[in-house]
Formats: sequence, C-alpha cells, structure tokens
Amino acid sequence: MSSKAPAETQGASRFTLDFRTLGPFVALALLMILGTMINATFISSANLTNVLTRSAFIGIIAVGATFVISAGGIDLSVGSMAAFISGVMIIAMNHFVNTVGVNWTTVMIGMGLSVALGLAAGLANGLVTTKGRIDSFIVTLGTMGIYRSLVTYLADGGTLSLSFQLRGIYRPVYYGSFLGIPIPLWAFFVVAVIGWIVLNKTRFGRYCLAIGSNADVAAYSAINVDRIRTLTYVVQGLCVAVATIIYVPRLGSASASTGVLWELEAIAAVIIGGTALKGGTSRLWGTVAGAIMLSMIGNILNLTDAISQYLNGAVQGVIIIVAVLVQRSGKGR
Amino acid sequence: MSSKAPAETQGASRFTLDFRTLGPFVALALLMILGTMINATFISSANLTNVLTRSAFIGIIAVGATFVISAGGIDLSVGSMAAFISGVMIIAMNHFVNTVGVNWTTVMIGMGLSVALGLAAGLANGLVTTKGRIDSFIVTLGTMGIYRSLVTYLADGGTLSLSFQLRGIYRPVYYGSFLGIPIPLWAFFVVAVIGWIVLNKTRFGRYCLAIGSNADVAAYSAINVDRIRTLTYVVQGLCVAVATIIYVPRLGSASASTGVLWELEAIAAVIIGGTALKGGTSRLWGTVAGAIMLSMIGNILNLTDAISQYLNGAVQGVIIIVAVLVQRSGKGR
Amino acid sequence: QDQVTIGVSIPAATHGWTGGVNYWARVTADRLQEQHPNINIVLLTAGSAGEQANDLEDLVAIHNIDALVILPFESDPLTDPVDFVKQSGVFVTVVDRGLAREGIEDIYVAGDNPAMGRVSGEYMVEALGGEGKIVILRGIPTVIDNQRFDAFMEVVDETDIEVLDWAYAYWNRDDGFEVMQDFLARFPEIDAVWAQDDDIALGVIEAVKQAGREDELFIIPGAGMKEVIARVMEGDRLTPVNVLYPPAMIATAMEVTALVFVSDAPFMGTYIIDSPLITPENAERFYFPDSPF
Amino acid sequence: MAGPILRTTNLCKDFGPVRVLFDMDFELQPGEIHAVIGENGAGKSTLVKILSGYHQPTEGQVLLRDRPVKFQSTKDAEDAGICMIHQEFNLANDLTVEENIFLGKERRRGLFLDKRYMKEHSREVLASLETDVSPNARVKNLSVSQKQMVEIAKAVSRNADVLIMDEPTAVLTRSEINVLFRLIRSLQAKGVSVIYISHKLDEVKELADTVTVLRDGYKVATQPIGELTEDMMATMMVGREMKDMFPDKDLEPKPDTVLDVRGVTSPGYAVDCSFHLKRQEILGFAGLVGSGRTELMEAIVGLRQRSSGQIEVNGQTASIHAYRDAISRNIVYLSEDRKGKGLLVEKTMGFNLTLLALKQYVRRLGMIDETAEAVSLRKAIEEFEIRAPSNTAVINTLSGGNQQKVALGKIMEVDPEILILDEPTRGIDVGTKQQIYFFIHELAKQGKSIIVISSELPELIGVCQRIIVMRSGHIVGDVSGAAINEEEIMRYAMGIKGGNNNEQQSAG
Ligand SMILES: Nc1ncnc2c1ncn2[C@@H]1O[C@H](COP(=O)(O)OP(=O)(O)OP(=O)(O)O)[C@@H](O)[C@H]1O
Ligand SMILES: Nc1ncnc2c1ncn2[C@@H]1O[C@H](COP(=O)(O)OP(=O)(O)OP(=O)(O)O)[C@@H](O)[C@H]1O
Ligand SMILES: [Mg+2]
Ligand SMILES: [Mg+2]
Repeated sequence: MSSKAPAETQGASRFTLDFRTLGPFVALALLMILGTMINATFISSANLTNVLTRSAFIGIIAVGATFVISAGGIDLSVGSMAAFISGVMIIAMNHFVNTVGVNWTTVMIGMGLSVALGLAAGLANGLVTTKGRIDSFIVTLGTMGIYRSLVTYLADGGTLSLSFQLRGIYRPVYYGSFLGIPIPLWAFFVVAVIGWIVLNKTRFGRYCLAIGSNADVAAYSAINVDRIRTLTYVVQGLCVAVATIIYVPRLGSASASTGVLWELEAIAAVIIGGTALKGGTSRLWGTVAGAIMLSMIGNILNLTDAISQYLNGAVQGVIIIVAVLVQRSGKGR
Repeated sequence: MSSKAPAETQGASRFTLDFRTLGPFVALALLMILGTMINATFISSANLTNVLTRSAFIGIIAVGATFVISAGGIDLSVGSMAAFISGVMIIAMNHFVNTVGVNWTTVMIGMGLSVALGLAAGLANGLVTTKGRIDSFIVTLGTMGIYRSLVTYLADGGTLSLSFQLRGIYRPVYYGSFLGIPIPLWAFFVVAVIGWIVLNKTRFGRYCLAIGSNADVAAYSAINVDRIRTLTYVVQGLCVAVATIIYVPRLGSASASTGVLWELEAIAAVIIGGTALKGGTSRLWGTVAGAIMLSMIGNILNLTDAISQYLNGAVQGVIIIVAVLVQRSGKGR
Repeated sequence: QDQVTIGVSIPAATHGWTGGVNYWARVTADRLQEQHPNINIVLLTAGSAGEQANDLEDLVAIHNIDALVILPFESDPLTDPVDFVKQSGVFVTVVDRGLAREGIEDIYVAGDNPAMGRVSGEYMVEALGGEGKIVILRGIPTVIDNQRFDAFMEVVDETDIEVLDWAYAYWNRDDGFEVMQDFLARFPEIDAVWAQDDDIALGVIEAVKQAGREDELFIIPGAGMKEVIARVMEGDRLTPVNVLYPPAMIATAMEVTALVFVSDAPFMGTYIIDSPLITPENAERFYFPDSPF
Repeated sequence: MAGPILRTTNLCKDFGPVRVLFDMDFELQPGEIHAVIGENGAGKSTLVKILSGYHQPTEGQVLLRDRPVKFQSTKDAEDAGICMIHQEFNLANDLTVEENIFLGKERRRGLFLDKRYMKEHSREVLASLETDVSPNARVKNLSVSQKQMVEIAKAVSRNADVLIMDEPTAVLTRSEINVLFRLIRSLQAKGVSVIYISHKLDEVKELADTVTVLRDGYKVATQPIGELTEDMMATMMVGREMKDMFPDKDLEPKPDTVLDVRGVTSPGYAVDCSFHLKRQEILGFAGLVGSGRTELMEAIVGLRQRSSGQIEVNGQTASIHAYRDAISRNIVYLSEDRKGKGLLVEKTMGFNLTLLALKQYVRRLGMIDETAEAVSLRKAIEEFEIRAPSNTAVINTLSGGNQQKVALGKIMEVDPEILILDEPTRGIDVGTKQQIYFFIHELAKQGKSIIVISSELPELIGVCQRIIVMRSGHIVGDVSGAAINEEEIMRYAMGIKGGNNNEQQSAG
C-alpha cells in the first residue's frame, strides 16, 4: 500500500511508481548480471544458496532496523548485542549440557534465553531513549560499547565456544535445509513476511510511520509515542535474537570480534532498500533486497582476482552508491 | 542567537536556558571531579595538557561535523578520509624530501596537499549527496570504504612512514608549544573559534541552520540549498585536513587502521555537545566540550586499575549516556 | 628494595590472538606482583595505535612508570611515542613488533613473523610434495601480515605450487568462513589452504565441512589456539599441524623486565621466540587449557 | 438536555511568565454552533486547545456536562467526545490521506487493520466534503486547501459530540465553504455542538448561533447572533469602530508592463499560461481550489519546474531558474503554506524575518550585523503590529495571525518591486486585514506591482484593479473595471464561461 500512494497523487505515470518500489530489485538484478559476467560460478545454485544464506543474519537484523528507522530512530548496538547474546547463549548451553544433557531441550533453553535477552536489550535501548529523552544515536552508541565489553569480559578476551557435543544437534539450524531451502533462508523469509505484515497491516506499523513522519502529530492523534518507539527497539532486539539463534550454530563461537560493523551493514541494507533515514517511510522488501545486495557484493569480489584485494572496500563503496543511484534515478523528486 | 531561542519558548526561567547551554560543561566539570577523586594526578597540568592535546584531532573533526549535522547531513567518511590524506601526505613528503630537501618547504607542500585533498574529498561527498539526491549516510558510508581502501592500497597493506629526517622538522607541530600551550590545542582553539563565528555570525552559518531546520522553507527563502549543503561537506573536509596536519607528526605514519571509528567519536562529540542529529541547531562550544569529554573518559579509565580492561568500553558507554542525561535533565520538554 | 612500577601496554582483545596476549599479561602481572611485593604493574589495553600512544603518555604522566613493556599495535606509529618514554628515563621492553628505529628498546622479545610464514610454507611444500593448488587467507592489512605472507611466498614461489588466489579474512572466523565458501565455489580443485591464523582456520573448517570437501584438502592454521592444538593432538586430518606464534611472549617479556629490577644480572638484548611447527607429537607442550586462546 | 455541555470557569493560562487567558468563563450549549472571534493573539486557539487537551489550564476548570474534567492529552479529550481541527496543519506528511484520517483511531479486524473499511469510510467522508482527494494520496503531495479538507475529514470522522474548528476556512474558497457549512449544519442536526473560530465575520454571521468575543485574553461578550451585525462584531473585537474595509480604488496602473508571462507550463499543474502585470497594478488571481494558481506562481519565480514559457521583467527576458533569480529581479513570493514553506517554526522571529534578505545584513568580513537585524525586527513588529510574547519568541509560540505577519515582514525585507502574495490574509483578523489592504494599496501607490491570490472573492474584488481567473491549470478569464463581480468570476471559475482551455490565455 505504501508503495502505491504517491503515484495517485502526483497523477504521474505508473512507471515512476513501479520503478521507485522496484528500484532495489532492479539494482539487485543488475548486480546479479554483473556477477554472472565476472564468473559464471556466481549463478550456480550452490553459490547463490551460500550468498542468500549468509545474508540471512544481516537481513533479519535489518528487518528490525526497518522498524526503528521508520519510526525515526537508529540502533547502533545491534552488532555488539548479537555478540553479547551469542556469548550468553553459549555459556548457558554449555552449562545446561551438564545438567540437562546433550539434547534439543538444552538448545531450546539457549534459544529461549536468546529471545529473552534480545527483548530485554531492546527494551533497555528503548526506555533509555524515550524516558531519558536522549538521541537514540547516543544511547545505542553507549550500549554498543557496553554489550561489546560484556562479551569480551565473558569470553575473557578470547572466544566462547559451544560444546562440541551440542554442535551436532544445533548444527542443522544453520546447515540444514527444508524443501531444499536452507533453514536460515526460511527464517529470513518468515521474519520478513511477518515484518512486512506488521509494518503494513497493523496499527503498530502504522504508528511507527506516523511517529517517524511527525512525532507531534502522532502524539496529538492520541498515540502513545514513547511506547511505540520503545517497542520498535524491542522488535529490533527480537530480530537480533533470531539472527543470533541462526548465527551460533554456524561457527559455534562468539568473541569480541563477533558482529563488528553489523550495525552499519544493517542500516545500509535498510537505506539501500529505499527507507528514508529520517523516518516516516518503510520498504521492507527493499530492505531484504538491500541485505542480499550487500552480501552479494562481497561474494562477487571473492570470485574474481581482477581487482586488487586492497581495493575491495572501494569497489564495495562504489557499488553501494551506484546501486542507490540506480534506484533513485527513477524518482522525480 | 539560536541557542537562546528554545528556552524562551517554554517561557521558562533563565536558569533552564543557562543550564541547557551549559549542560555539556556541567557534565565536563562532573567528569573532572570524578577523575580527580579517582586519582589526584588527573588534575595535574601535565595530565590535563595531555588530555586536551589528544582531544584536538577529534575535536577539530567534530567542528566540521557540527556544520554537516546542523545542516541535516551526516559524514561517516571522516576517519578514513583522515587516513587517506595522511597517507598521501606522507608519500608526497617522502618524495619531495629528495627533490626539495629536508626542510620546512617540504612540510609545507605536504600541508598544502592535505588541505587540497580535504577540500576535494569534502566536495566529492557533497556533490554526490546533493546532485545524486542520495542520503548522506549512504554516500559517506560508500566513500568511507573507498578512502579506507585507497590508503590500504597506497600502503600496500602495510604502513606508510614519514621519513625520519623530516619527522624532526615536523615534530614540533604536535609536540611543540606556544606560550606554554601545545600547538594542537592552539589549532583546536582557533578552528573552534572560527567555526563558531562562521556558524553564528555569517550568512553561511545561518543558512546551514535554516536548511537543517526545514529545507523547504530554506528553498522558499531563496537559499541555494544544494550549494550550502555541499559546502558543509567541504568545511568538514577542510577540518579533517587540519586534523590530519596535526596527526601526522604525532605518529609519523598511516595505515589501514588509522582513524578507524573517528567518525563515530566525532559525531558523538557533536551530539553530546547538544547539537541535534536531525539538524537545525548547533552548539559549537558544546561540541568542543564533547570532544574533550570523550578523550577524558579514556584518560580516567587509565587512571585506575579497579576496572577490568575488558570493561573499558562498558564504562565508556555508561559515562557517555550519563553525561548526556546530566545535560538533558535541565530541559523541560 | 625500592617500589618499581612497570607499565604494560598491549592491544585490546579484539580477536583470538590478542585475547591470548591479554590473558597472559594479566596472569603474569598477578603472579609477578605476588612474588615481588615491590613491583607494581599497570596494565593498559588500546584499541588503536593512537590510543596506545595516549596510554604511553598516561603511563608516564600519571603512573610514573620505571619500566615499560609494550606490544605495539603497529611498529611505525609507535616508534616516536616509545622513544619519548625512553627519553624520560624509563626502561623499555618491546615485544613482538620491532620499532621502526633501532636502539630505542633495552630488551626486545621478538616474535618471528617471517619465520612463521616460512615454517608454514615449508610444511606446505613438504606435505604437497612440491606441487598442487592452494588458496591463502590473510589477516588484516598490516606489516605483520605482509611479513608472514612474503616469507611464505618466498618458499612457495620456488616450487610448482600454484596459489589460486588470496583474500583478507581479518583474523576473524566469520570472514574466514565466508571467504572460504567463495573459494570453494570458485575453485573445483583445492589441495590446501594456508589460513595463517587459528580464528580464520576455524571458519575455514566449517566452510570445508559444509561443502563436504574435507577429504580433498588440508589447512595450515597458525598461532596456537587451544582448540586448534587439541585438534592437532587428536591427529585431525584437516589440520595436521599448527605453527606457533605464542601470545605468551608477553609473559616472557614481563618476566624478564621484572628480573631486571629484582636481580642485578644484566638482561639486555634480544630474545627471539621461535615459531616451531606443532605436530601431533609435540602438541601437548603447547596446550594451555586455562588460557582463553 | 439542559445546561451547557461544555463549560469553563475562571480559566487562566500562562506561558511562562506571560498570561494569555484571564478568568475565562465560556459555555457551549448542546447542539449549538458557537463562534469565537477576536483579534490575532486574543487567545482563541489557546482556549480551544485547553478544551481539547493540547494544553492544560494554569488555573480554573473545564466542566463537561457539569462534571469537572482534566484532560492530560488530546486522547483524553477525544475519549470524552471532544475533537478539534487545529489551526495549523496537524497531519503526518509521509502518510496517506486515509492513514491520517484514521490516525489513532484505526479500525481493526482481528489483529489487522481493516483497510477496506477505512478506505471506504475515508472516501465517504471526503465525498461528503465534495472534495476529490484520493484516500491513497500522500499528504505531502496535497495543496494546502486539500490538506485542510483532510483535516476536516479527520475530525468529522471521529463522531465527536463537540467539534472544534480553529479557522477551518482560511484557505478554502467560497464553494468549499458552502459544502463545509452544509456539513456542519447536518452535524448540528444530529446534536453535535460546534465551536467555530474564524476571522471571516460574514461566515460567522451566516453560520453561528452564538458569538463569543475575546480581546487580549479576556472575554468581552457572549451574545446570540440575531442582533449582531458584522460591523458590530468587528467593533467588539477590535475595540474601535471599523469602517472602510477596503481602500479607495483611486489608483490606475501605469502603462509600462513590469512582468510579462508567456506560455508558462508547469507539468501537471499549469498549462500554457500567459498574462502580464503593469506597474502600480494590483492584479488578483481567482479560482477554485486546485486550479493551479499557486503552482503557476511558483513556476514563475523558479520554485517549481517549468517545462516551457518565457518571462519578461521590465521588458527584458529574464531567465529565472531558481527563486534567487527572481529575488535578484526584485520579485518575491509569499507562500500560502506558512508552516511548511514560509517560516522556520522552531526559530525565532528575527531569524525568520531576515532570512530572505540576509545578504543586506552582511557587513565587514561577511559578518551579519545583528544590531541592524534587531532594528529591523523592531520596525517590523511595529509596522505589522506583531504581538509576540517577546522579541526573541520562537515562531511556534505566536498566534497564527501573528505568524502570518512575520511571513509578510520577511518578504518585505528585500524591498521588492513585484510582490506575489498567495493568500496574504490567511488567518488574519479583520482589523489587520484592513491594514494589509491599505498596505498593499500603499505599496502600489509607491509604484510597486502586486499579484494577490486569494480564495476570498470579496477581498480580491475589494483590492484588485483586475482579476484573472484560473480553472484546472488554465487561465480562463480576465475581468477588470465594472466586470469585477462575484457572479462573473464564479462563472469563469466553474467553467460556465470562458469555455474550454486554450481560448483566453493571452487575455488582457
Ligand atoms: N506555546 C506558547 N508559548 C508562549 N506563548 C504562546 C504559546 N502559544 C501561544 N502563545 C501566545 O498566546 C497568545 C494567544 O495566542 P492564540 O494562538 O490563542 O491566539 P489566537 O486568538 O488564536 O490568534 P490568531 O487569530 O492569530 O490565531 C499569543 O500572544 C501567543 O503568542
Ligand atoms: N503534489 C501534488 N501532486 C499532484 N497533484 C497536485 C499536487 N499539488 C497539487 N496538485 C494538483 O494540482 C492542481 C493545482 O493545485 P492547487 O490546489 O495548489 O492550486 P491553487 O489554485 O493554488 O489552489 P489553492 O486555492 O488551494 O491555492 C490541482 O489539480 C491539484 O489537485
Ligand atoms: Mg489561533
Ligand atoms: Mg494555492
């Protein structure tokens, strides 16, 4: 729905409308063509599956970030929150493996704990932001440092590793497939669909956009602005928890370097997808496309040695800017 | 004048007004008291001089960031821009040392190059943002990757080092003093004063605030919005160049890890200082206080070994949030 | 005896190896302070070269140190700041990364980065019988990484071993995993992987397992993380050996420095810490289950 | 029902040290239409904002059906059945019309929004207002009058017992006003009580049952409308007798053309429009809502894209691509959208006043002469009789009319030769309106040329020497002299006269 409206007003052609919403997908398609041209392996289903599966963490986190950003906030703490939750999860599961045993129950306990921590961490971000009336940038910059420190502390500066017996049980959550599609991709898809429904079909989603568009108007329309804002951080926390649940079985470990810069990637995915940083709009499928694009760029760079490895970052930067240019070019402004 | 306005709105007492503007300074004072309590050496002039001198890099960059942010933008590329400029400066000076000789002329060439690069890099950020109509977050995220890659490339993955003969000449720019005050502090002070004057007393500064406050109104006030916006990035680039000129003699080298996370520190300094991330306000002296606070927190953590080094980041995060809370607590809203 | 304050400045625990350095620095500090009541140790960690320079200033200005043990974040940028400390009359011990100018430090406890690359290369050549296709995962673009890489290539270049490609994996498991996934997708035939670092290697192992290509290749990690050494001890086919680059060198350095103050014996000079090959036979000697690394 | 539905006793409101409402006793009877009138800054908006929960009173009480109530928020008031249309727009720009209409009152089916119902209902409400705004349109793309209709629709759809309208018609044309009045009367018939604030006394006379007059924060009188005439109301408001609303039409345009517009097209809004403006001329632009007057003017001064057309200023081709090009030729434009485009609401009066003309205040080394700014501010406050809590007040804290005066002051700062005023008296009280008319007249007398766009025909007829009529993007009529009368203009505007598009473009 949000995608249709502008066209109706401007009486502009359908084309503009479609291009604008489709922008990220066009950019994604172009990127895929580029990838295939560089190395045909790119388009192999094995490679695409790898890429898509990898994009699931950032993608799931970015779904949460879409909520926060559309309501006019920002959350810089997601990467270190993910590291912290991974760490606690691993410690807890390693602990329960002794009492509960090497079984799914232990894994479920870990997952439950992850969700609880994600919700709590999100709630903390939200409450400090709204009750303290502090810019979310500062609050989450602070909590970013806090979570990062805590995981370093828990790991004693090193790495927390999941007990090897448990890995066998937990492993399929990352490496397994269902109907031929890897579980992380399913999770990404389900989270995105739910996210889209909540943003576009429920009152909460509508309130996020209203607050992001104009918080005063929202307040005058009898919306509990603080509560909705806080909830967006809780949703973000939940998404981080889900991403963590998928992340942990991949390498079975967490350290001080886990999740570094994920926040920038998640925010970039959201913005590449067409959601405005200042709030008031949301393009959830755009976010999904953005997240996939980001992991695809890294993949393409690994498939060629035409470009000096030193310049990876530059190529990445150029592609991000061009991708956004491509999708913006359809707009009139 | 902009600093006075909001308080009067609320028709609140003079005290509120003063508290709001003074907020960052109150927080700074509290931090200094804390430092002195932890270790009396903190307040020694030698230590304070060290801390203030250190804050100069981030401080000078943050002065530029105040322009960008007050006009409603953001620049994430400053840290890698600084690294890139340092690298080019070092290469150039090492080159000219052979032709021009080991003398001030060579250093001046390096400095001139630094300024030219800073202006050019800022201009690039500004033009892509305004002409491309892309969110500055994405543009500067892209250029952040680009500059970082370029310096890695120039350094061939390693470190670029300034010729040791030149260091002797260039050294005093960081380590020297004038009237008992270190040169970097003079530079910081001069940049801040000029920045304050430009922001508060000139047309350009006014226009920055107008654009940050409401870009439509600015356009309807015959302001060339794109040009002013672009110029804010140019100012930011210039500030980065000045910071780099002071940085290079300190460590005499540049590598892929130079300036990592400076962007977050600079933005944090601006926001801790009371400038709103959404634009439309500026508190330049607040920014100065913010930058000093940030380097003071690091220093205070070095005063004591009561806290595990692993938890440094957590303490830092908590102090940042509390500092902002302290200064916000004066507000009514 | 007089009170002696020793400042220890090391990089923050941002990845496995520095985590190990932090661990050894802490336990050694505790032990030394206990053994020698007149020794006081101040331990500071830094997240960047700039921060480490700040820490040096603070160690001198606030803590008034008599000796400094430093594992520089990077050699070049810290040369001048360490020189400053030295000039203020402090006894200086440099660990691992040598300064860019000679003659500043009193003691140099050197990790041997080129040796690490060379030993890895030599094992590679031997295990592959002088021919085969390999990929390399490197750390973070730094001098250390360059030294290891160059020494490795020097050995391998002489043989028929083909380096298919290399990429940075930032001493990080996630990057190791992703880069290796892509290498596996791109190259149908890989005989060996030089992962250069244990964290990277652990990511590589998962990627190889996922692709089901455990039987076709082996991995040479590096550093001496306990998990990886455990694998070597068990005789894991995928990681037959490891190449030591011990974070415990910080402990050696602190120890020697403390001895300078508590005994009168001269301890100046350079102490080279070897980078031996860790094989199933000798692995036990390098296994420290209490260390986080 | 007996007794007032809503009542206040001794209501006082302070903003900081300034008291703006004094001992207000106000009563609203069930089912009545109660007009509140008063000069700009008299306290009308403040009073109704307290009634609807935006503000809390400093002293005194609000009683709903004789029970004291304390609204902490607009939600409390809405729950109690009191709903208000804000004087300034209170819409979320990024959301659609439908989303705004139902904001905070979404209808749900189970967990999900019942979009079909809401869209249908929005369409119905909008239809009852006879406006063609689509429920799917995004508010930021609407013209101000369309936004106003959405505001009204939003309030109406809430089914309140008490509906408060703070200047709903300031930007509406007569025919839209007629629609609105019909709607209000039908609500009244259903028992809804209405508080109606307006500066258009003819409307008040036509619509209201009772009138309350405020002056300087005090209630002057509450009277049934029956015996009151417009003049009497004006006198009560202003505290002096009002006569001669409009200046004499003693001015004749000079023969030289200062502005010649030929074939200007702004894609989607204005098509091939041509007209000219002579020195000393006061030229009106009339038209229904959405006729494209605003867009045409914006296209002329470079604020909007122009796909074709030529503009000559003083006989020379002027290439105007940005608003600053127009300014450099002494052409200014006063936007109808005061809050969105006219003024920085979070900044002070002074900041806003000099923003357009800032160049003039630049002195040595590029420094702004703040003393000169302060002088200008004092002059503007005096000249336009701006009433503000203090000279450093932020625009947000001014009453609507006083904001408009600052906006006027802002464009006068550049000392323009050609003024394009879009709804210049929007939200201004009669006394000040009169001043503005005389002010426009005075400007013309000084040899300046003025274009006035207004949705109030009497105003155009009163001040203009010539009136151009627009309809759906085309110039369809051009009347002057004796032909200037409401019927004639409406005939053009409605398309009864002037035929289809292209005939009359270069009329005059
Ligand atoms: N938030 C505020 N802070 C300070 N003063 C305020 C604030 N809001 C309104 N005022 C002042 O209260 C007085 C009454 O304002 P109000 O908006 O009620 O006037 P009004 O009668 O609605 O005028 P208008 O016809 O111009 O809309 C004005 O002097 C105004 O400046
Ligand atoms: N942002 C927009 N997108 C699409 N169409 C628009 C937009 N704004 C206005 N329109 C349409 O453009 C035409 C002219 O707009 P507008 O209502 O501003 O004209 P106007 O004559 O200035 O009316 P008003 O009396 O409200 O000032 C109308 O058909 C209107 O529906
Ligand atoms: Mg009002
Ligand atoms: Mg209009």
